[in-house]
Amino acid sequence: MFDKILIANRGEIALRILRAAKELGIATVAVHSTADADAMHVKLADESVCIGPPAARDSYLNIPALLAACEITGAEAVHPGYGFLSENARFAEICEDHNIAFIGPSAEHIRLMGDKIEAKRTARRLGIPCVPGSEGGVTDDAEAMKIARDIGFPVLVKAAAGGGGRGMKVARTPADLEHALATARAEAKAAFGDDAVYLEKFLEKPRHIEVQVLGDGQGNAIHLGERDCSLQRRHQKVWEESPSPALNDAQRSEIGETVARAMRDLRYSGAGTIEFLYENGEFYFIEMNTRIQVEHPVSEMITGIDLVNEQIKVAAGGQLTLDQSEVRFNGHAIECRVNAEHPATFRPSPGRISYYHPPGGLGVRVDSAVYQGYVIPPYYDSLVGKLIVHGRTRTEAMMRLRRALDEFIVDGIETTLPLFRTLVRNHDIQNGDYDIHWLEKFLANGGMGPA
Amino acid sequence: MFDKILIANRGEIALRILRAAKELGIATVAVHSTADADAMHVKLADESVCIGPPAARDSYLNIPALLAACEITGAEAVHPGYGFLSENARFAEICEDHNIAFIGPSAEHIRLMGDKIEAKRTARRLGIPCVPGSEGGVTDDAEAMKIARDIGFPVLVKAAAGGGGRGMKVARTPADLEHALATARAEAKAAFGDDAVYLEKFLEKPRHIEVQVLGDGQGNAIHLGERDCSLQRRHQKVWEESPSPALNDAQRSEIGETVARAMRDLRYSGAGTIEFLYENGEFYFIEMNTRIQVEHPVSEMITGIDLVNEQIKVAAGGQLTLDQSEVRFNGHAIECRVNAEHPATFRPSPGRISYYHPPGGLGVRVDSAVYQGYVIPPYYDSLVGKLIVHGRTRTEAMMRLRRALDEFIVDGIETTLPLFRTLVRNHDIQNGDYDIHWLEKFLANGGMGPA
Amino acid sequence: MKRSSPKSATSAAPATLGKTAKPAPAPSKAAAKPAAVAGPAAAKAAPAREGVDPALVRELALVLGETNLTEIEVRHGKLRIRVSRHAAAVAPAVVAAAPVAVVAPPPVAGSAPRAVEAEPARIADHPGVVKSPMVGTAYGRPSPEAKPFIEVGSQVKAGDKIFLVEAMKTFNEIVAPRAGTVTQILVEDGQPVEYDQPLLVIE
Amino acid sequence: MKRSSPKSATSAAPATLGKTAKPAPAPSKAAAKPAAVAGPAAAKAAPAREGVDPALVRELALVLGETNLTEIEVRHGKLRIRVSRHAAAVAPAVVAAAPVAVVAPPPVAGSAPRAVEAEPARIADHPGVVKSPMVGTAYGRPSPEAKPFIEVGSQVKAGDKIFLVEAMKTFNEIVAPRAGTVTQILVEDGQPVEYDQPLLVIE
Repeated sequence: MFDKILIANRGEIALRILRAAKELGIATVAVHSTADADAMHVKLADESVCIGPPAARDSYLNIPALLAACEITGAEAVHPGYGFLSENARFAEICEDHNIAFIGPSAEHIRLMGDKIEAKRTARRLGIPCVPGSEGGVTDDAEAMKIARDIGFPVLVKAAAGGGGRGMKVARTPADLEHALATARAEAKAAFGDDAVYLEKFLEKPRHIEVQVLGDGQGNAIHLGERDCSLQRRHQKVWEESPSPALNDAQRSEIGETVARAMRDLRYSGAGTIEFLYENGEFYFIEMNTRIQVEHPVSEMITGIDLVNEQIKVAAGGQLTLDQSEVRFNGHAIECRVNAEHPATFRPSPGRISYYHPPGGLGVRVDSAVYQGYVIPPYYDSLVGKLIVHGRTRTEAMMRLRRALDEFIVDGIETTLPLFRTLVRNHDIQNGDYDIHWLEKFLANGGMGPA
Repeated sequence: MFDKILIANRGEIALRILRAAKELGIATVAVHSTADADAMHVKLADESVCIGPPAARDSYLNIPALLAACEITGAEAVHPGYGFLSENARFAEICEDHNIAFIGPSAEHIRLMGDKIEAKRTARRLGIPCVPGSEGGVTDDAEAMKIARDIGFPVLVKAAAGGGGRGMKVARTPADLEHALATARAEAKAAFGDDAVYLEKFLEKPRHIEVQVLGDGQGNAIHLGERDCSLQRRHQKVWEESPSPALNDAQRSEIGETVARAMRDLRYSGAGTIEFLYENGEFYFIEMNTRIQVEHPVSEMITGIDLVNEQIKVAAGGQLTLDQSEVRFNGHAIECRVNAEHPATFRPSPGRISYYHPPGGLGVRVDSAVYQGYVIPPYYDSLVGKLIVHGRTRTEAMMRLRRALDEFIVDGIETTLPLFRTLVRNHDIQNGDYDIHWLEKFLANGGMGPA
Repeated sequence: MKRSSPKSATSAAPATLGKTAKPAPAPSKAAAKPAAVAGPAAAKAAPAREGVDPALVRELALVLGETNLTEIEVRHGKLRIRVSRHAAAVAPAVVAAAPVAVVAPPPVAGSAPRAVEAEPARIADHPGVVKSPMVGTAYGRPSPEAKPFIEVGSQVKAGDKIFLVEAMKTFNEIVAPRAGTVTQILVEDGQPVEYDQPLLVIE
Repeated sequence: MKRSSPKSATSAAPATLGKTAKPAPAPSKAAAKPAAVAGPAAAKAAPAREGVDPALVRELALVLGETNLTEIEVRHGKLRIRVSRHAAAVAPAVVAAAPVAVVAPPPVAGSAPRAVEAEPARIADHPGVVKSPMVGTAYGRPSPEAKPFIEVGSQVKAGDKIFLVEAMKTFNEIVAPRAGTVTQILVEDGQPVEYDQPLLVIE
């Protein structure tokens, strides 16, 4: 096992990693920009090193500074957290070159999954379900109709050279296809000078469902069930829960086992997440994140498995200590990401926290690196903390979330706590009846007052 | 189910009850003395009623005021918490007379277990193991020897009329018995004018192990395993954990089933605790507490069962929703009672909390009613809060406790946090090698510096 | 006594906490107060303004604030300026006295409810106030048809019946603790009262 | 940079928190600011403020904070300045000013470390300080046998080599940003340094 770990991150995930290290008896080195000298993880770490000015590119993304910090402190391993360098294959390689363990998967796997096309190809090869579509550009209308019928309507017609939504048309029925093809081609031609298009299944109201996996790089891998992260705003997850209100046990073990088997085949090492869109009982692979995720506590709460602890043990060469049959799913967990933002306009609200009182009691977990008097700097993300609740049933978890939200006080800045107090009382949310468009629509319709 | 509950208590347990009620969608009435107007549970309750001056006998023990508070608020049930009126059979009866549900066992059971002699007799009748001894006064030495041999040495010779340690002698071997009898008789005669003595098994280094039970008064009862509360100072529990480091699974289910069966026979209703001394594989009944206990979260953490929630449901006439086979024991939990006391002298330290920051993260629960700026009044107990940790193993729980204790900040008053920081690093504690005398000896030997 | 009318759904608790907690943060209050300016020169008439520079006073006041001093006195020759700001009245009171102060939500939360809440607090400290010695329902007359025991303006002697507080079907007489004139009646007939709740004022 | 020597067992964290959190925050930070002290004569030009220099008042306020005094009075000739800060008023100051202040453990926790920690903070704001532009190990000489680049008292020109900072086997030259006299050297040969750590002072 490592004697000393350097935490190459900030905020709540830096504290999360610090806690896991301390619980393993491992010494910790915090690194920080000049703007983060007063951060909680800096205060609690055994050692700290200032690595640069506030701008992330000069501090948290500054590879030479991080390696120098390892060198002067004697840290044997680096935990990259999420964001920053966590999915930078080059960084993982450089660490390896310097005999510093990178707590995450191999550079090869990071690179593989970081490339959208390679990732999809790999997923398909490993038996992970993907969005069906044409295997490339289509120019012939008859062929397009054949493919569309195979995929099943509605289909999306996309400019092969495209991006940014231009040259994208939905054909809901066979009758719509000809027109959609013509329009998409014309737009594609105008925008990109190339009228090749490809076809893909169009999902109307998908949910975002992802599966947490854990591998040891030695051929063992397990899944920790799914998380439903459909409540999003501008592709940012806002609320995550497990199990998904949309899945039953059979679906859970089927997709879970599919993914775990793929990770065994890949000899994947560490924590990872396979993200899917889910509609009408089918899963469609989006991407794989080769790191710990913000919403990992949700899976920890229902399985009792400490994911960061496992990441560290696996990175140190350990084998997984449990197999799939030992993973038990208990109850229901929900996470709310409390941001320093106005709850209706989402305008960031950095500044000084004049009063802070987190909720407590049974089934309530708060992962936060703030404290009363802490100043949220304007340079980084706006996450104040994560409130995670666990209950024996979804109803119990919802009621617990409600009371915990009502106890939570963060003064001096705006936070999204009021948004969650509204959501937890909303009927659709109570019924688990939401998709990836729900929250945007709710907000656009004035769910939180004038937007 | 009740629509409105009055919480006839203060401090962390009042908040605990409030949380359980809120999670059941039940409205809450907080009552408080004039000294507790700023208490957390008062701030969070739907309604509050000041019931008297600071002295508990005029407020929290003031039955007419409590009933009047029910009357003016329309509360249908009273939760008495622990302490105060929680084991007052008369109060339970008066509530019943006024058609207010008392959230606890029947007055009859409270009375039965409140009487030491009756309690022991009932325990014996129900098959709960008791301390073996003579069934009354013994005057004949030969008979005494016969009884002592049956009990097994060492035995304790006690004045039948006695109390306060006078007329108590230990006979470690048969050879000691004659002298012990003579001395105890002489002392008993001198002190109480009656030289009758009785004999009882003497326990040298027992542990305090208690079993949590839950019954519905309809013949169903389950146990939630044991708690080891051996770390005590002046008969006050300081640290509680479950499972006990001293028991194995077979012992756990045997004593648990014995006790649960007894509660079924008794048709016991609500939460209760059967307390034992434990030595050399044997359990000896001490008493039964017919209420929720301070250390109940330890059992909640390893079973996932919300005890206060169950108390309320049972009091409202519900049946237990699970049977013994559905009670699963997961991992290990430890609770530290953080008091507003000097960590070495235990001098109470009421006053204003100038800074408060509880620990967070995975497996950490804080049950506390304090907040930054709160003034701990000098009139009541000195409990600041309870830190409860859960881990997959005792080692994980201990490491988690260590890091959580190191994150916990309570400034402005003295607390016993430093005591726990010392205990969690102590080898005996780490090995689970302690009995009910351990802490007193540790402190007497300067474990926390000059006492 | 606190009573939540219809259970207010969204963000119930913080509002509740806020209500009790409200007082505005100390520093801003203190800052708002004009600094006390003293100086012999100040008293002089217009011509004597000579040598006294309000801008300097202002600057010293700023320095006072920035440095968190309570007093600055400067003299130079005939010039003497002393500026002081005692937060005592506002700031420390909030910090030291009221535990709830620190739970205060952002000032935004409104000052109206604060004023409302502050009122009873002040009445409770009125020397002539008579408080309820028990929890129950207060009645101002012996029976629904009868005349009230007292009205504003009534003269009472010590021992005069002034209220009934009913609890558990028992009517408890509240008598005047001293003679005087009833200047305020603070509870309505049939209103629930808690311990120590002000009932009326006799002056 | 913070370094915990041997992992201090008992109550490690709070001590740690304390250590970082300790500095009497606002004052020490402020203290670092060059006080721009001007003599009594400096202000002569403006007759109204003759001899009264707010910058001097500010500096005295800082001294007051650093020394934990409640009042300082200085006189020089016709000039007299008195500054005072009373405990009561300090509280809100702490609440308002420095975020870390509130994390500070009770004063008991020791004032020695505070002084120690406060020192670099002040040096960091010294106008003549040269800071490390990177993390690494600082060397004061080109090789172990060589003479140091500079010593206290050395005269340097802008561009003169003054330090090497080694990171990942690469030696990076630190050059003097301006000409002057080296008045303080703040790191030892071979000492690890973090970004922005003061290396020396050139005046």
